[in-house]
Amino acid sequence: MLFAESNLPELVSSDLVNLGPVFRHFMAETILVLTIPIILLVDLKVGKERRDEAAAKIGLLALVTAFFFALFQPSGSGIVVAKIFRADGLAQVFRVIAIATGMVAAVATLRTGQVKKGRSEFFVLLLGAVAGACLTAAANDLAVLYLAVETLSICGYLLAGIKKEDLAGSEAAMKYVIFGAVSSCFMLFGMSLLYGFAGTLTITTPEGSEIVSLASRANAAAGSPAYLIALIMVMGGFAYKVAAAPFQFWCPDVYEGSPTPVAAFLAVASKGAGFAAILRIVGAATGAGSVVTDSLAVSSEHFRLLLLFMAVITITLGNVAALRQNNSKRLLAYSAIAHAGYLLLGVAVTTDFGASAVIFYMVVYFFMTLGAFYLVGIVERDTGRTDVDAFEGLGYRSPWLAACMFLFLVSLTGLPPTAGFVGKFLIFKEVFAYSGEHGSQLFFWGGVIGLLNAPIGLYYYMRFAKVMYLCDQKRLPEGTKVRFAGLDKGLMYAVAAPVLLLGIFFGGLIGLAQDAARGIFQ
Amino acid sequence: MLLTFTIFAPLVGMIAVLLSKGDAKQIRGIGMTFTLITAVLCTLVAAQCFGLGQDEYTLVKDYSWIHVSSDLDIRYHIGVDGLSGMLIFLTGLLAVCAGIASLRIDQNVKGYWAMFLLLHVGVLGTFASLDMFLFYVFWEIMLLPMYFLIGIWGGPRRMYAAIKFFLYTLAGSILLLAGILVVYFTLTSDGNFTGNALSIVDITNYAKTAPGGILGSLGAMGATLAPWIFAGMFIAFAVKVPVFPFHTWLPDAHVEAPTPISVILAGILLKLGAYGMLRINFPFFPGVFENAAFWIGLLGLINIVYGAFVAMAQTDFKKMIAYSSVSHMGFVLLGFAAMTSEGMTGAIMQIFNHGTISGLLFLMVGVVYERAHHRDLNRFGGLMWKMPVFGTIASMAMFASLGLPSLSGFWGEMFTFLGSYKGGYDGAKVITLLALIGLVLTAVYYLRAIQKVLLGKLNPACENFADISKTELWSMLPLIVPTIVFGVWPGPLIDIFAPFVNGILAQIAP
Amino acid sequence: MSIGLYHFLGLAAALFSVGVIGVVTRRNAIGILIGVELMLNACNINLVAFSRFGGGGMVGQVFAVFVIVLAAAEAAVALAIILQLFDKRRDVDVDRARTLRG
Amino acid sequence: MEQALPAYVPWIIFLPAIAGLIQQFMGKKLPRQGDILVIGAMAGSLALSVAMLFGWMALEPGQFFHAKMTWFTLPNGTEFYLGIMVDGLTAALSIVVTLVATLVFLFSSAYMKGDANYERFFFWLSFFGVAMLILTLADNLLMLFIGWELVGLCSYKLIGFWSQDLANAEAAKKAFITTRIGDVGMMVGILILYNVTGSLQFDAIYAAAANWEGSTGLLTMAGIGIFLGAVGKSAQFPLQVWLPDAMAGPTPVSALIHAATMVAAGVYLAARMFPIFTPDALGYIAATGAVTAFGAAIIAVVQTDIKKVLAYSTISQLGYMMIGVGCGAPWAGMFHLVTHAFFKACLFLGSGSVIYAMHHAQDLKDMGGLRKKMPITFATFLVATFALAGLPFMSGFYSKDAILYAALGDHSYWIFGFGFAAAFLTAFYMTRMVWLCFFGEPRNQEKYDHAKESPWQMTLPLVVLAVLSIGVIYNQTHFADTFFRTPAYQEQFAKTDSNENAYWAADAEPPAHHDHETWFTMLAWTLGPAGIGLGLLLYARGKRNEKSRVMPQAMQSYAENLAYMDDLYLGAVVPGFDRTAESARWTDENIVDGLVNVTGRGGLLVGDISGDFDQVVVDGAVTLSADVAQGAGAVVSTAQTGRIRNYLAGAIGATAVVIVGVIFALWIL
Repeated sequence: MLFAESNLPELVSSDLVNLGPVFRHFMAETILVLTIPIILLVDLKVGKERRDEAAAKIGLLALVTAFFFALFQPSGSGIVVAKIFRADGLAQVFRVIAIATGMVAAVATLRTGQVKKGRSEFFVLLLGAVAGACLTAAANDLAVLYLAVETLSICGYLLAGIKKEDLAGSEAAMKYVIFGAVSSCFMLFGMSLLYGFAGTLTITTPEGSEIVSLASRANAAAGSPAYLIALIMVMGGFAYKVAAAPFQFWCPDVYEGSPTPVAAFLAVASKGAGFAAILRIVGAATGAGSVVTDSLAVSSEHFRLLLLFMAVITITLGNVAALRQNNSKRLLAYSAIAHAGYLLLGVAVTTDFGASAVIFYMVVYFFMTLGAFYLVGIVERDTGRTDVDAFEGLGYRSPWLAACMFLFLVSLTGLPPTAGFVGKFLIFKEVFAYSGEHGSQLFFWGGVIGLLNAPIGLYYYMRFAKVMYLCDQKRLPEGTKVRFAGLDKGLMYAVAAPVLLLGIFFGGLIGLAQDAARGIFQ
Repeated sequence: MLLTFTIFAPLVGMIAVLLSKGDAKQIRGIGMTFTLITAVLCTLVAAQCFGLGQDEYTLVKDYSWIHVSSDLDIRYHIGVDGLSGMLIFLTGLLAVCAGIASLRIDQNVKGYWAMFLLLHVGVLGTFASLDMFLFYVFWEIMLLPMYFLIGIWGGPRRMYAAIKFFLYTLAGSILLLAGILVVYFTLTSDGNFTGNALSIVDITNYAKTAPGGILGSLGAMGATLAPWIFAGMFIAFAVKVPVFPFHTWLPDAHVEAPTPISVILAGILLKLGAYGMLRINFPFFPGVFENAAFWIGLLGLINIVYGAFVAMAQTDFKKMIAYSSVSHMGFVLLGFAAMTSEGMTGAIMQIFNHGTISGLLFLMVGVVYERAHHRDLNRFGGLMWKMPVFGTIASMAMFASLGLPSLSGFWGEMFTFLGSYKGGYDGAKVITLLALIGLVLTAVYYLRAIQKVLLGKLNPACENFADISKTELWSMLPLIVPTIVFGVWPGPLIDIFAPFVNGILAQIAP
Repeated sequence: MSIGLYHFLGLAAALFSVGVIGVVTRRNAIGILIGVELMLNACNINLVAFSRFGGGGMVGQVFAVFVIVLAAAEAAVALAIILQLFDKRRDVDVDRARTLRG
Repeated sequence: MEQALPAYVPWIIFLPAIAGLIQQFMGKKLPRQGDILVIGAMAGSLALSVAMLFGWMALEPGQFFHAKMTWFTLPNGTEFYLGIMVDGLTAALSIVVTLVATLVFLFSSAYMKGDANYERFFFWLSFFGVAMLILTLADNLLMLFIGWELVGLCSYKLIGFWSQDLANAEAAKKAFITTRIGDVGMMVGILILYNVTGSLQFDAIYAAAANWEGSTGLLTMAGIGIFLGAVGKSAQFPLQVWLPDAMAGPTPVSALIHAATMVAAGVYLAARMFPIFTPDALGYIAATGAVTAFGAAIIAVVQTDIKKVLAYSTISQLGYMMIGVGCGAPWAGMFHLVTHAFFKACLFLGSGSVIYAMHHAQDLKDMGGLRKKMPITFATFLVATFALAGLPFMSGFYSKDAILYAALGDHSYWIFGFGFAAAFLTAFYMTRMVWLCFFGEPRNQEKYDHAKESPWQMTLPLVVLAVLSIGVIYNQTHFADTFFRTPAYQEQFAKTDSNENAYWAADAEPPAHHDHETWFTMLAWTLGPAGIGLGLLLYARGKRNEKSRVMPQAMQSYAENLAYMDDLYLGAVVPGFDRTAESARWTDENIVDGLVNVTGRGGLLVGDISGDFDQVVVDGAVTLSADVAQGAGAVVSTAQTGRIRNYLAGAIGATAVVIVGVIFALWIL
């Protein structure tokens, strides 16, 4: 008997009818979604000259409010809304990250004057994308997950090509959309198979004390290779979202082509959403909460190894490729790939601690990557260049900008006393711990290889430091002084402070991450 | 609190420097003040370290830093024993000398002093920390300031040297991190281990009793893993020491670095490697160490002879001295490998004395470079007659370095040999006898240097050289004094680390 | 013999493969999009088949409907973007658009 | 056994030490730049050591002074001591050292007058005195080694005292390094002994050697090792090359360090460590001594530089002493050390006085007929020469005779032969030199006219030393008796099969000199005169001068080329080392460093082409991993073709491979 016994889904169920819980737990998303038509209406009504800034105002307002709601709306590991959403810590964290990224991206766009006209369009797409990211993090049902991901993606495609006049932008968008379409097909096919095995679309449902997951629904069948293949295909889809090998190809091109703030958004928000979903799916598929049958144990073991290989390859690939880059956006793109690999390493461990490490790392990653991209954006604005050498002598021409950049880079490299180091420390701790407990040589060497990537990372990150500080101060280029003041400055300090502080006082965040991760795996 | 103050005094200084709006002069003042404060505190700390018991630490502070769970409990756990006390004293000593020598740096003064002070935070922290996480954090903190100090204030090929130094050391310390993590996870899942899996003290004690070493709980895998971890950690420290073949960053870094930084580099940073071996590498894996002793001894031999040969062929004064450091640090390894009281004593004495002497030598090179703006041994000559004081001190330093009795350099070599010949591993005797060649080679290149720089007719190019100034003399005095005092009376030096030696010997060679 | 689940699964797999091949071989952007449509429909067949034969219940078919809708939206966006590129480059050969690389 | 050390003994060291310190820091300000201070201090310790000598002689046989204090303690509790042990050896040597030193200091105060670094000179002199006395009085190998190295340093500094002239610096370097090579051997000995004994105290070592567990071979090795140290310091074959060059130093230095004391320290060491020498080791020592004694004597015959002649004669005499030690009669060796110290110092100072008179001309060709000009110098020189030539009733006669007899008694006849020939040659070349220098016609009239007798500070020492070269003042037979009463020696004597020493076992009367076999006595008596006679025969007629050939061609050229030793070292050994060093450097910069950054070089080339040098130099300077990475980086980024279809192919292909792999692995297998 291939299938679990059917439980007829009451799609139009009572608790979907009364939307109370939805609003209680999803105010942020609601606001974002509702703002979209408002912006469009305003765009129609307001005169040509004022519509852009009007859109900007409304959009930002919506994002900020949503951000605060996201921060304070209730959440708990048990909470399931209408069977299809979970308002647990995981959703909480990644939703906050997504919205914050949206805010920063919006500000960056305004400050760097990336999108001169058609701002309303931009904000509509941005809000849509943010909402999609939030829902991806919260989705507890394959269908909903697919819908959310697609929302995020489609908005993302358009954002990448938002500068219609720009050839590179259009090309980036084209690559993004085609690659995205194909890989989402893989994800969908995998989902359909999972649905076949589990007989339900629900990822995990807490039924009383214990949690029933896809895997447990599919219990006997979970051992079969087909189940594994389904998982692999789903992972393919998400690998595309988080830019992990072998679905990383689009990443450098798209980041380079699309406007810097958009690149930042893709690098942080949609990667975050992707990892939220990955954690849920992998958790459910490797049998969270269910009585793990031997067959399931076997297949999840295989899956774990696949993830490990995927992670190690991604890390190495990203780091190695970054060595040759001279365009800072491309370089950061490859570094983003490498970090996707580190995060996957944390996922591959498939324990709650691993998940917490991933969450911790994601938060840190949010700060440092966003900061780096933002500064690249500023330099691009004032020098019109995005190559690494555009930073030459900034250590002396605008020292505080350089200092922030340097901090981000050190953190990306993973040197103490920055948060980046703590993140890597936690992840590798889990990897080695796993290899120790399960006596897995593979995980040990995987960990070692991952660690040995650090010097490579150091090497290309330090290229920035080199051009910023180690240049010959006698003959600095007479480039326009890069303006670093006002909102930019404040924002960067706000982003830089945690990178340093979380490197020294990270206890609180670890605790938070562990709460958020509770129950993802067992 | 004394220890904490000592570690973070330079940090305060750094902040003060960064915040000060003053001109270069004032910044130098601030920086120097805090350097002196640090030095004084270091001396006080060292004073506390006499007459400790075996495996006993003093000035211990153990606060919870990050307590997430019993599983992850990172502590601010610091303390000193004789060894670290001695090295902290050395740090203070060299900080003063390097500080005084730094007064003449006039490019980007603010940044320089900030980095200079930050460097000392890292160094002192590493010597003081008893928690592996803390140790690693401080260990890495040292890298960045060093990178900038070489890279910004260095010579023509400074970027090359800086990045090379950085990459080598980081590559090494990554292996260290891997080791720390493996030890950590093993102990957390080890039932017999009661204590903090990050505490150096707890692990060291556990290593004494644990069946099959600290990785014993892993069973067969632990047995296979232990040598790897040991090797990894060893490489991490070997890069710093530096041990052949990981030494090639040293000459470049030295040649490019500004004088005071060379002093710190040779005087302290190299010692950190040796310190790490003594504090973490060997005590954690006594079993493995015993098997590895031969290879470590062999590496020591290679360092001594090979380093000396390469030094012999140098025409660049500074490079020659850099390679002489390679050669002299070989004695340290030789002494470690012996696993005898004499060997350990010799090695640790060598650690301290090489610190002072090489510091002195680099200051010497600095003095010459100041005046000649080149370091080509063949383009000097007869400085003895032009700069008698310099000549006297320089030749003293070199004779100290080639191990002339009554100067401190002698004891390290003497006891290293005495101990190494008694060495507990097969082939110890042969290795020791071969290492004796080093004595002659060292004499050869130093006497050549003396002859080329100090003796002979005064090179017309050096006509207008002034003898060393008061400042320069002051920057050397703190190093000259111990070189002579400990040369004549090594007693105090031995006393301060004697308990440590007994402790570690009880650990690795029971 | 009656047509069973496995026939549908086989058909879906075949269709998916065809789509994949199309995607990989086509130089023409439109061609690639068609390949994508094929793959999506393969997924739909799976969903419907499972919900018909398996205990999956209605949700599968509902999902399929969603997919169809999304496919349309996606196609629209994709076409828009490709047109945008076409305006500048005057061809739909995706391989010639390679200013971003390395 | 041990007697409490008289309180004044340490001051033998302290006095010159204090003087030296004062000299170092305020030498220039002192009256007469402090030479009085230094000389006075040394005279003081002379007085003290005389007192010490008598104090010690008053002891019972077999007793000696000893006092030690803990210097420092190793972690494992091993203690190292600062100690002073006074037995016959010490007493004898310290007398020699202090006496000769005092005289030489006095001599220098005139000889070095007006030198730019006059006060440095005296600083180093008194420093040398300190070091030498540490070496002499030490009661353990460590202190002895320290003194040993320090005298080496002083010799280095003093040979190179006039090192504005690089040749002198070279000589100094050569001396230091050559002796250092010997020290390596000494270290070997020390290591072996310490490893067995666990201490470096002499008494402990003697005890350990007396009842040696462990192989005799090891003990032999230790012995030879220690002896190698002596080979270096005492310029024995094959390390004798440095001593002739060392004559570059001021003549008083040659007299003090390179004739009387430091070079003799090697013999002292050999005598001091005598109890540990196995018969094999002793054989090696004797052989070395014999070869050196004879080989150097031949070379001395052809030297034309007055100091070089003396230098080679010193080497040869040191060889003699080694023969003594090696043939189981260290007392004979020491006896020769003492006598040699005096007459050789006298000769050197005499030559110094000549050189001084000749305005620093040292070559015999400028001399001749000086006896009229400088009578005192001449007279003393003559006396010392007789002593060295071994004329009866001169000191050298007794000591050499004792050594030769010991060799004979040891049944090592070829050694006896060598020593015998050497003695003959000695007499010959000394005559040659004296004649060419003082007799005959002046060969450089202009210099001759300016020559005049030296001031009293120079002649007084000459006289004193000349007096000490008169043999009858030594009661030779009791020398052994007096100076080797420490028990360790008696045991050793009992062991060695020298019938000369047989009596030590049952302490009978020491053998009197006259009961040598008559033929031996005859030989001894005629040896010196014969040599002198030959010398006169050849040179007195004034036909020959310093250039003329006096030996068969082979021998002559062998001698003129200094036994080819320098050619060997400077031609083969030194360049060999340099080449090794050079290749080591090359390896380090190209292989070792290269290994660690392979593409560093490649990157450099690219850099030159792209003109962006620095960028790529830094790019090149990456660790091995990052280097491979660089290559891989190129690969990966070329994989990033920018063609969307390649991307799709890559992604889908990879996934397909995995899926197929899974199917294959799980379903089919």
